[in-house]
Amino acid sequence: MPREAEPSLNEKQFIVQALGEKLRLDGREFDQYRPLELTFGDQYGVANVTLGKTRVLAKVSAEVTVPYVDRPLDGVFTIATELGPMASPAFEVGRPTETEVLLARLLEKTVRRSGALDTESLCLVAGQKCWSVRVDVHVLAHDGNLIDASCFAVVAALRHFRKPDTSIASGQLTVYTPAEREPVPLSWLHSPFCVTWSFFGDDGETALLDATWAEEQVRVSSCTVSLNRHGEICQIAKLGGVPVEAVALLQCTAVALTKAKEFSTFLDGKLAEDAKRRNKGGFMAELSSENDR
Amino acid sequence: MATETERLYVLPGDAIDEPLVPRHKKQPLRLGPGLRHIPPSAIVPTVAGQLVVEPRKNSMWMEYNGGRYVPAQNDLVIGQVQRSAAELYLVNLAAHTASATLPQLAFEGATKKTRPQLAQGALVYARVVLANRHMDAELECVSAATGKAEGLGPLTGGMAFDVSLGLARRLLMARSRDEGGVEVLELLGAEGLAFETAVGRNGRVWVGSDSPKTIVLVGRALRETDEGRLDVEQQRKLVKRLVREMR
Amino acid sequence: MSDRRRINGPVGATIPPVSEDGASREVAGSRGGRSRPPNAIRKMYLKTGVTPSASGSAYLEIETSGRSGVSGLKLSCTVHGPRSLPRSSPFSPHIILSTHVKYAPFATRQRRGYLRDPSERDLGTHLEAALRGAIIADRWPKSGVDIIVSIIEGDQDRETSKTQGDESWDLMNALSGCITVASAALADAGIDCVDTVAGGVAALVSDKGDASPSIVIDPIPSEHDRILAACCIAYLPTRDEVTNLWFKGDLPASDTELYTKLVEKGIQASAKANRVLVECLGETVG
Amino acid sequence: MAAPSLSFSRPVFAKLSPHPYLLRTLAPQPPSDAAASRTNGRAPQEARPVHIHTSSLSHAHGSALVRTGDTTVICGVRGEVLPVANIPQYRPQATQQQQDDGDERADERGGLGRGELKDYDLLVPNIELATGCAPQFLPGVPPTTLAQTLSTRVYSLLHSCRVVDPKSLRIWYTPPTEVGNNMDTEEQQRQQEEADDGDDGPQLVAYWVLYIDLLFVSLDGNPFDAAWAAVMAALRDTKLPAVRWDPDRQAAVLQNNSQPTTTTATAAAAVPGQGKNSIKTTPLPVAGLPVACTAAVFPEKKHGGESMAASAAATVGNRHWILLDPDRSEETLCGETITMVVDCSSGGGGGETRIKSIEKQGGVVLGRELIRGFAGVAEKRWKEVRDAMQ
Amino acid sequence: MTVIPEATLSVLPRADGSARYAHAGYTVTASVNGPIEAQRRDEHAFEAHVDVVVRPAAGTGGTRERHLESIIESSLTQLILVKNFPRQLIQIVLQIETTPDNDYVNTKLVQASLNFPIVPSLLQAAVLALISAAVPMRATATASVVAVVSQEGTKRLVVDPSPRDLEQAQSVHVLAFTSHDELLLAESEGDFTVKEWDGVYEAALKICCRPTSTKAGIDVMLDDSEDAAGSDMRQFLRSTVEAKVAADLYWK
Repeated sequence: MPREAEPSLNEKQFIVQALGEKLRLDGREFDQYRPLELTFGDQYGVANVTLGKTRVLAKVSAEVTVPYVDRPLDGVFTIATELGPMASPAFEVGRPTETEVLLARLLEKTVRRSGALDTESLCLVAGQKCWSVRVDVHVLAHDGNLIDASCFAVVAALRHFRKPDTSIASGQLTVYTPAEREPVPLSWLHSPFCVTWSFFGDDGETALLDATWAEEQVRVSSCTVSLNRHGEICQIAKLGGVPVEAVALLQCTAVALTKAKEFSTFLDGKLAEDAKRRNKGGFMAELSSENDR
Repeated sequence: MATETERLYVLPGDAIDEPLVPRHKKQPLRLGPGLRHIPPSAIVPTVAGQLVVEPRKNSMWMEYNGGRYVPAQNDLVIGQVQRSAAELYLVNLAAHTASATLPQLAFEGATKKTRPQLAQGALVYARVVLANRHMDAELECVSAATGKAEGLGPLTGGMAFDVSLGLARRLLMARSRDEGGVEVLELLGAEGLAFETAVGRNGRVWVGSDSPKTIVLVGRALRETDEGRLDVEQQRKLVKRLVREMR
Repeated sequence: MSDRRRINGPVGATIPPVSEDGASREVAGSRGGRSRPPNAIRKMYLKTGVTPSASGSAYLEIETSGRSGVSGLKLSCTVHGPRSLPRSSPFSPHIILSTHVKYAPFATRQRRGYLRDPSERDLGTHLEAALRGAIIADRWPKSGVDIIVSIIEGDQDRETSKTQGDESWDLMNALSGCITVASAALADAGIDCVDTVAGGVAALVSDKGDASPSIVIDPIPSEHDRILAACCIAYLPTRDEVTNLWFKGDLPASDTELYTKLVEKGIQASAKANRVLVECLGETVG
Repeated sequence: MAAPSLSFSRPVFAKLSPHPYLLRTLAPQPPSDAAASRTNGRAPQEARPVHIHTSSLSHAHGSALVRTGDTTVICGVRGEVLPVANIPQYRPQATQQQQDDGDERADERGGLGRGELKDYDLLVPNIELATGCAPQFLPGVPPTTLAQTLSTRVYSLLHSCRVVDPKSLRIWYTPPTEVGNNMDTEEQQRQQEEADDGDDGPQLVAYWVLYIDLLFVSLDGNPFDAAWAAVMAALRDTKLPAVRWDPDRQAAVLQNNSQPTTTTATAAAAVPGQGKNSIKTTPLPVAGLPVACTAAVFPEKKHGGESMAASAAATVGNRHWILLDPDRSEETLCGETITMVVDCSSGGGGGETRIKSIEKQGGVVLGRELIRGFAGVAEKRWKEVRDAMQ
Repeated sequence: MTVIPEATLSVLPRADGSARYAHAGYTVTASVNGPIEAQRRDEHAFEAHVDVVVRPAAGTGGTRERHLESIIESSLTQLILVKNFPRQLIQIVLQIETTPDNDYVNTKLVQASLNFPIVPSLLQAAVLALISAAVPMRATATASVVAVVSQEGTKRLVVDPSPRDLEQAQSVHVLAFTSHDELLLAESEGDFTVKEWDGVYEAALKICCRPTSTKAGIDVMLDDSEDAAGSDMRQFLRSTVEAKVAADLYWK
């Protein structure tokens, strides 16, 4: 089994020591993100996100399928994360690492369980036919903070996506091709974002946002807060690691809110930009109405 | 420094016409990295880069950047101790590659008793004594000739930064400013920063100093020079800026 | 979740065409009785060396009884080994048998999936037991051998509708076939056995017409109205040992001898099969 | 490479160092006047004879056993019914078009166009190697890359050759003219609706799905040619039972000779020896007879020759042999392979040989000329297989 | 939808080499890591093991990805000087980002049928990534896809066919050539004759092996006119790589 390369003793010691003196290797402030970039493809529902040297691609696809027997009125909505050898030779195809499982679970909680997408709107014929919406998250380059980057990519891709239009006449479902009818956006309820803190020092007194891979390797604990611009928290995950002051966590969530707002505005801007590029009529309206929520 | 006109960019498998290949009376033709000889007389590049011909030394090689470090004899490298086996340390020169071997007695004045004890993850500055595709590379931290360390040995404290193989090579050039077009370290020194460095051909630069601030600053300077592809003039500006920020 | 290593059919379920409501009755009506005397087994065709690259292999075909629409068993078996066990596995003083029995998708009335189902696992374990008794296991310490039986065609009547042809009885015949063919393959592989083991089936059947249930060997379920009980036996003639016995069904408490009789008949069947087996080996091997 | 020493018996030598051995037999040294032949005694361009037996399986609607040398494969074709109601993305309009302009478009339309076959997955080929057919294929593990690759190739070829016409897989239902005696009202409505746009002609209610399962009994090289031959033979042997759609049971019901047929089944014939109350069956129309022909390139130099030199005049040390229908040991010695699928049956148009597929990879020896020439070899092979199919 | 191919090298900072290649509606990102330590199971005593992974944009691949992998792998093994790195592993991951969508059909997620037209993009991306990783190679390669489409009886060749073209196509052909004009890969399906294949070969040869200067370096820039014959892949490859090399060696 290939293992992820451990950083040298010198690196481990120095990173911590430097943080003690309020220094990050790349000269960032502790609560400062690396430059975040988002680009959409020619197709609907493809989002390319870079956060410093971390790079994530999210692609949304939809097809008609049969609903689960226990949920006849719901569509199917899945988020598939994949951390392959492209991200690092330490990741093998089809052998999920802890990192990957963790990432998948957090995205699941943040986006799916928080009801960001109205799955009932995906139902076509109760108990017989429904949409299956699938997001594939591909990590192209891994330089830390996959969670925040991936979550942002997923939300961006879903909000950008358009699914084929449908109609039902006399119990007969028709799925129109893009040539026949302009595809329609998903019914989107709210946009949650992940903000991940990394803690350093013997009792986690130092807290960083957007840790790099090097920093993540020496952190003593981490905490991911998922919330939308309205400050509605979807989940908070602090999985083990050294205990952290409750007060500190509160401050973290406070900062997280401002970050979530920044993300949200940034995304709205990008979507509007893209809409202009395509100058599709009526799209702007939809977008703004989405934002009002 | 070469001028635009005489630059020869070649791709793997390109044919290099005869006249370009130096034909020296006495010395044998010496082929550097990125080239291979196919009998009878063809010289073929195996990588994409700039073909450099040195008629005086009757040698030619490819100038290129990037890729993964492959050990070559006499390279100075910064290795990371994986574990110690009987009589030797297993040292990693690049992630996910087979580790090189470093005999525990290959240190200055090392004996059964005085040999240095290196923990897992410790860094050593070493020279590649044996490199060959069929065997794991072998290292030494002492010159076999003089028996002296000559700057080689364990690297304690400080910080190791990753740089591109190209920059590492340039930093190691005898006249790195004129040949390699990199002066950033000298400039930082000139600014009165106190630090020491060890440059590994395998794309790692170790920086030691009493002040973490200085180390971080040197690291950023190197990184920005490398990624920003800065020329000497820009390096000067960069150093000025960074130093200003620090103060 | 569909198997992404295979080509999957449509998402929606596909159904085999159903037969006319009346069909099963018609079938019942038209079913002729048993075409052989009660203690005669069907003709078998046995051939070894069908898979040259394997250490040993054999192919067994049991003649379809005279009537059309009734298919006979078609089995192919490959043996790989003895080969040294992987380093990881613990030391074993004797050879380790791993038996796999798999129905081909087209082997039975219902299309079979590619993943092994419980009945196939059952067959595998029974086969393993039957062979373990025959092989001189301590001749190969620290080694293992793979025995793979592919059921190309199960012993089933095509026309009988699901309601009556009960699969469990077919399993009996399948197992006895597996044992015989595997035994041949082992011999072909030159793996020493104390004796050739063969499988035989005896069943207690009740047909309308005859008053009391009777015992027959090598039964074809579709030839009988009801099968009350059946047993499959793996038997070593020269040693007069039974290495595996699989009994199913229920016997009327009235006759306590019945069970013994059934087993004896099973042994007879096995012995008959064994003759064919030895004959075949006599020609090819040895 | 050890020089061939005579102290070895031939087979031993062949095992110890197969490459030099094969080289020796292919290029006999001057003294020996033996003709160039392969370790297996065949001439370089000589394929193993094919033996084909069909309809040996009684639970499949069509079946074939193909044996070439020590490669033996069994193919079973079984039809199951897929009601359109079970197809999530089903679209009547689409298929109607197919039906209308499909017919005249069919001819000029290439085999690569989409259609019911692909969209609704009506053909489901799978190849099973994990039968111990060769030492490296044991059960208990997921399908190997080879198995997956073979399945994909068969699948693609089935579609690109348009061997099966989707029309022959459609199951129709003509609603009785006197409306709904035993139909629930909802059912009635639906039919009324469709009656409006479809002048209550026959409606497409279901499809046959063909499960094409291949099982290798023995594998000694060149699995694809054998597998494909088996698929073709089995399909040509396939007879689908005539069925009547029963709207109440929402199922297709087998028809005995007694009942009248309402399917589009043409030339339905009672096949003797198939079930006592002989179920009526229709032979599946199969277009053309594509035959696969595979060869591997055996290089003189081990582990692939030097391409620079190869581009220069072929000198000694760069000779190569094209081995038709390679066996397992030869496959391990060859890198480059070519598979050409040709159809010389008149259906191909003007008697001219139609090429259905070329797959050449893993080397640079087979260039334009050699591939052109290989078409001839493939034609020869086609005749051999065609004869075996009769 | 890009008519002219576009490529960027070394797009992934943490891989040894990488490239992003976009052409005719296909976008592929390739990463190369190696030579690295091979795992015991695929360690080869005499040469490097070349491992190719193809990841679809949507869905978890299936049998056809395995087939694509084997095609690409067998081709790259011919280019890479595998004997330079015995017992090593050279790992190539090809991430499909976008494929041209056909507005006239709703595409299915899982599809078993081969899709030839993507092979050139995969191969090209892989070759560029290998160059960016400075993995020693015997030669480079260029590839193209040509379809034979017949309209009202007359057959014509379509280079880089669109999904629509493919529907009408009678046959589709993928050909790849090494930089020594050797035929490296030839995959065709549909219905065609030897003569037609010959024509296709000619067309592909024009695209992949248009004679540029044999002199290393000083290249005679041919007119980059986008004629029906399609773009000049070899020239494209050379200029792309040279631009990258020049940037890398800015200091020289």
